[in-house]
Amino acid sequence: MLSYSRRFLAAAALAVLTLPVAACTSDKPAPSASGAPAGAPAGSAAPADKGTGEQSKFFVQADYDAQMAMRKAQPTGPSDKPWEQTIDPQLVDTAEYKKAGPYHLCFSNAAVDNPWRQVGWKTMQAEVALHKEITKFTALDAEGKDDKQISDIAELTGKGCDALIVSPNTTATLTPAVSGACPKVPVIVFDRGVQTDCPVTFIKPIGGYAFGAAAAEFLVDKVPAGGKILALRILPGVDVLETRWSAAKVAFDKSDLQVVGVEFTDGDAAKTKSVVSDYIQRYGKIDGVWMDAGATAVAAVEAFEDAGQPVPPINGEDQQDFLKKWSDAKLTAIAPTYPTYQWRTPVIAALKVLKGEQVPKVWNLPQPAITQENLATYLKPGMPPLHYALCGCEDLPGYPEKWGGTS
Amino acid sequence: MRRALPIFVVLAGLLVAIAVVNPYFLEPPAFLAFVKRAAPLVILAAGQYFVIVSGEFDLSVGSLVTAEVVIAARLIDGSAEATWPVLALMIAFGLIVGLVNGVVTTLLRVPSFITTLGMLLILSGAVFLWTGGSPRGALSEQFRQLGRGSLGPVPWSVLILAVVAAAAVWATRARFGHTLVAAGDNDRAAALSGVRVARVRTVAFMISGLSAAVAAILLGGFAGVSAQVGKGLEFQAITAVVLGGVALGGGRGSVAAAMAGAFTLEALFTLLNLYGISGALEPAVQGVIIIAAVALGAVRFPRARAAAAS
Amino acid sequence: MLRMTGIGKSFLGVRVLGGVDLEVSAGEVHAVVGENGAGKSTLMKILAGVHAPDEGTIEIDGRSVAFGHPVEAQRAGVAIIYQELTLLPERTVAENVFLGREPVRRGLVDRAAMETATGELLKSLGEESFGPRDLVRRLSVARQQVVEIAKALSLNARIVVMDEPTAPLADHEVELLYTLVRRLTARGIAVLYVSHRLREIFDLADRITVLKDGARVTTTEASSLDTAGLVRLMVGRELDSYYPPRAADPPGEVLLSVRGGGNARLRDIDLDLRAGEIVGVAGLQGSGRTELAKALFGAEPFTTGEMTPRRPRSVREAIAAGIGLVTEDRKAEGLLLNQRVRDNALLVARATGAPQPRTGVERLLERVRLSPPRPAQEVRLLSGGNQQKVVLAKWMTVAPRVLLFDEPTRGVDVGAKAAIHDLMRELSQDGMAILMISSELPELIGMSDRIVVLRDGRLAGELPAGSTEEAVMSLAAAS
Amino acid sequence: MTQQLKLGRVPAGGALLRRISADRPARPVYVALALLVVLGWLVFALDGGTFLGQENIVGIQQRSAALGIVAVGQTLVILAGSLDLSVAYLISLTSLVTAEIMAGADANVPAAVAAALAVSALIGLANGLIVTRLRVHAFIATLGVALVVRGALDARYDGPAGSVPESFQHLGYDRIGPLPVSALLWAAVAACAWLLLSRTRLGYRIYAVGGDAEVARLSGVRTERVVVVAHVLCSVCAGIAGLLLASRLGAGAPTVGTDGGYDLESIAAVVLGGTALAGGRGGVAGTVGGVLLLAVLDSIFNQLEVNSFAKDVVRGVILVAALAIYARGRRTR
Repeated sequence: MLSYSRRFLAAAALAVLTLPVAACTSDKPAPSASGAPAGAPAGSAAPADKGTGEQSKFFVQADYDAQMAMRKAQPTGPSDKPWEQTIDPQLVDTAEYKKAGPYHLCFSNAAVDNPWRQVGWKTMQAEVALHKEITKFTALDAEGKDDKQISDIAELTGKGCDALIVSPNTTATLTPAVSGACPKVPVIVFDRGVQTDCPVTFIKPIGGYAFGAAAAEFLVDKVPAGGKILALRILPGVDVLETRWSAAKVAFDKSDLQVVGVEFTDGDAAKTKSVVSDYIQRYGKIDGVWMDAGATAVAAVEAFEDAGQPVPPINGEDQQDFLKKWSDAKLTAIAPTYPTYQWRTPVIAALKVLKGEQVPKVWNLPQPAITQENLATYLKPGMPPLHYALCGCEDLPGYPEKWGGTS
Repeated sequence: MRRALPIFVVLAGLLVAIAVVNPYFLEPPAFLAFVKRAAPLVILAAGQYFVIVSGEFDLSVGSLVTAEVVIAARLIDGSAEATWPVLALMIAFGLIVGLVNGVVTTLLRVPSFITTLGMLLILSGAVFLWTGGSPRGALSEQFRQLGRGSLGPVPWSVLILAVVAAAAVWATRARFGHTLVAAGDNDRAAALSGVRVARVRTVAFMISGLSAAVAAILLGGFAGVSAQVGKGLEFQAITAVVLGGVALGGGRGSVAAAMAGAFTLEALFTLLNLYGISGALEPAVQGVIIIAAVALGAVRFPRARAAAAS
Repeated sequence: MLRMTGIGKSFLGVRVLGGVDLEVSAGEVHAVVGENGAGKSTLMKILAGVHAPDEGTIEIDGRSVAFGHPVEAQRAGVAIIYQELTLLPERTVAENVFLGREPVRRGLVDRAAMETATGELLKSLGEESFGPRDLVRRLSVARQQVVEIAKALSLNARIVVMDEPTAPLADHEVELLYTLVRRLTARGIAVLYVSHRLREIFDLADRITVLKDGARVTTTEASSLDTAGLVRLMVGRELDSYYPPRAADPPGEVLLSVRGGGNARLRDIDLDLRAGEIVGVAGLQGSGRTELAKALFGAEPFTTGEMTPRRPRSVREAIAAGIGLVTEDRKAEGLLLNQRVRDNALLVARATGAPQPRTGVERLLERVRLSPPRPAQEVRLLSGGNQQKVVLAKWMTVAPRVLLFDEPTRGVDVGAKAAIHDLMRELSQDGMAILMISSELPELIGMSDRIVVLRDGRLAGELPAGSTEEAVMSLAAAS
Repeated sequence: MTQQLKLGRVPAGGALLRRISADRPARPVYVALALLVVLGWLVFALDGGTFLGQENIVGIQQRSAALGIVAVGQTLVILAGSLDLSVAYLISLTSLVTAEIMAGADANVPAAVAAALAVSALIGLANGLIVTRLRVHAFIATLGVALVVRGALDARYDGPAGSVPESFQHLGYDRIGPLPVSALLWAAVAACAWLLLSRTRLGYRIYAVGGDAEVARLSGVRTERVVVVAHVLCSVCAGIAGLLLASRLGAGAPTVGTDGGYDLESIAAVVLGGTALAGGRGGVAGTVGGVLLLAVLDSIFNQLEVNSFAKDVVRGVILVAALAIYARGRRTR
């Protein structure tokens, strides 16, 4: 009995091995001109033990330094339209892509499975609607599946798009698909990058290091020396989140604060609240909370309230529920952002490319942090609790109803 | 009861192990906090028990919890007056979802694994279609109190859990409980003895839906609106019930043991956390323990085929 | 040909068999009889390799064998045909016949060879109404049994064990089975025949081995025994009479009455059931006996005709009207095997919301003569006779006025059978109306106050108490 | 066939459902697939696309290959009366094993393929042994193994790792005319499974064990071994899917399996194809139809740019409706 099954396994294996030889057509492009793999991780010798653990293998010193510099740099472009601003641009010529309208834009979206992407996606659709010269906009949602996004990109390149916008689900795994699309259509990548420089432009806010550093520096500033810090992270292994933590680690290692715990919350509010409650119980008092994303910040704040303790300095993100809590409970807080207005930029960039205008090779968008001073401007009553304040969508048609708010 | 004993021993062992690391654990405030945290899962396990003992599965409770919280947030929208009507509506919605699961399973004869898998997809899709992708609105303070606040030193959720547990035990001892177990053991024999099999099974699904609604009230109250509040709860609830020695396939096990299974699972999470088992290894340890617990149960109580000589 | 010596076996410390000897020679039909728990099934399962004996030896043709698995017994030429058919309904006849031993050519199953061989086997058994490619679930029970026997033949079995083979068969099908058995013995195959039906044993067996309490009482020529003698050997005492005496009083008021009852399987049923009366139902398999019970009980309701009490459209309506049904297949339809005796006994009362018996379940269990009357015991652990008594208790909690029995003593040992018969008579004398379906004519004739005969879903006639088996058969089988 | 008609008491009128679903469990799904293709053609025509164009046909195949391979494996365990909820994590694991061992070098390809298949076979063995020897219900057993694999993934990997050489990516990207290699691989796996089920002893025994384990045992089938082998084969299929995905992605990814929802979706595809969840009835042909049905549906959704929430609703409704129709077809027999 076993021998038969083994025979079939062998047959299957043979099929696997021989088929590629017989293949005669390939949808996969020639090897991309230059793979731009992540630079070697800079070994950072941890000074004293601050409870922050090993530095992430995602940490790249050069990128870190670049982002730290960008935080201080002055963006160029209209200051009331941060999504059109850019920091330190190195412009590239796009004349080769110039063509007359009307245009058919295509978009391969990684997913719309969280509020950040929801807000961004609505913003992008509204941006598209602003431009009469875009007569057709085809978007495919990969539902968080790398494999589907690879197929989606392949499908879109065959649909006669004039430009292809890609928001990759993961960096490494989408690289072959994007480099496959580049020769056929101008590609614009945003949010996460890919490991090839074939896209015409790559749009991103300053980045994760800037986010993590902003929050950590705030805590270093506000929490008295020796204070106990609890760091809450969503998941390990997600590049954009790893960079946030690794920058925070650098800041904490240099400080005189003690990080008593680094916990993963899966982005689950109940789990966040439980973790924070456990720490309050165990240490009696926590002097500061650092978070790599704001989605569960309110739950963390509530854990202190429920324990009958004052809320220590904390960071969140630009979601309305946190901003409201901040304002109502008069927190000592900061909200670094990863602005959703970046979803407007790819459309603008695509049109620039198609009109032959220059665009930055890497389009760094400013990445403001919400502080006590400007909190009021970002607090928008009537918007849903999980709405992101930095959507840059207030001037778009359909606001606020389209984003779930009431005027 | 014989069959249910091991889980109580395991639970007691785990609680002692926690107390060794954290001596405060068995003092009232810390212990009540533990019970409060466990309450939603225990309630879900109680609901799931009724479905499993009747011979079915309910995979839809996780997405039902999410849907309930999202619906509540949108309808309440922070208004105190809306709280109580919306609470009533949530309960009704849970019952209706259970009713649909039950009717599709019993009258249309779709295996419940598939019925409730379909319901899982439908609920998670439909609720976000309705809210446009992510939760809207906000829960009111009154609503939040049920999951967050307490009556004197005792959290509301602990009180609610006590009521649910009492009701669940009562239901299994009542006629309904006996006929449900009968339907789970041998539905043809039950039907030929006058049991309305389709009806009791449907009621079991409705109880499961109701428990999901109550769990949603507690979870939403505890931690606020979230799009993933119910994620994975269906598997946890089924695991808890099975851990309690309730046989998948129906006909055997007690609701008290199922609830003890949920407490055990929660205690296990707490213990792993306390012993600093890294976040990464946690699922692995959990997986091994669940298999081991069920395997031990199976070894001790072999699924003897009808041994009667003929 | 087969010699089993000193076979012993214990389960969980309980000795089921001890020092049993059995010798079977080629071409003989050797009956193995005994009460439930006598160890017949265990002995057969040891022979078939399902259980390993704790002690003793098995020799086939003088060579000692030890079976660790049924397949080893098969290879040694032992085939067993179980009481519950062991076929896969979703597979074809050929696939079932060769299950576990499919012929293989160049690594693949040789379907053609398999189907040809199956076809030939069926032909040799005189079966032409179906072919090797038919799905088993489309065949009747009797035809499925033919498949089982074909399977045994395909194994080149030299010893065929038949465990209660006639239990699911109607009388004319029993004749078919007799023919099959004779064809087997004519080929020199030894048939080990396990049955509760003594008549079949005398019809078929050359020799009889009697087991009692896990030990062999005797092995003897069938011709040297009569029924009473055999029963005496089995139970170790002489039963005064097989059947309790009939009531002296004339039957009372009509408790159930049907006029022109019909549905998809029944037509023009006219029937009255009176208090204090046991009405027997005879008929061949497929004549609508079980369907009649299920129609009266609302499980497969009448769609036409008048009935008093009002024609039940569901089981619950029937129960509410005071009708109960002791089903044919008690494991599949009568009992909750994993539940306690108590929960089974209270099932109907709980399901219908009827008050639970004030006297308590224990009294009830004593009344049905459950031995020992332990309400906390799980039903699956009981013997067939005790299980049937639990089914009876289940109905007695709600005190029905009409109780329908479908094969009440199938697979029940002689002692329990008598107890059930006594109980039926007792209930009848207490004023209950009883309808009894049985394939066993002596039982039917012995118990019934009158017998209605069904044929092709209609009433073929009615016979008074004390009619002969021939009279019943001629009504049932007339064309 | 003639025999069957004679015996099968087919009621003269109606019973169309019965006739299409009675003895050929795969038939209804192909009827539905045909209807859906017509619908797709219409939708595309009205929406200005070409449904039967090469792009779309290739797209449908590419999108369904990985799920298809997993679903074929899932068919084997379901037919054997079991279930495998661990495939999603296993796919992630094998994609990583493949990519890490290959490390971008052609020379490592055979070793990597062998290792990935060995790892998956091992996991399948674990599943099978837990189900049979420890007598843990497959639902819990494979859920537990899934958690263990997840723990291993979480502990060892944080993000995509390894890399696959160009040569191996041919598997994921090349095609012969309109037939992608990945789809051919799927077809090959399905064909092997079909042959296994319909023409080998093992296949017959899988049906027997799933149909009635006790009957199979009494007929001399070593039921436990059959269940274990079915689990091993299912896991190997998941491993092959992991290879395919590694080739598509160019690297291994710890979330590729779970993101794809391959566990529940493969079960859905199997039952859509008419295989009974309880085992013993159905086959690979139905599963292939079920996977294609889901893929064509996806393609229509893509063309209409339906958002993912509406897709979930439609999928849920189709799943339940299909099973209700099957149940009805079986009942009116």
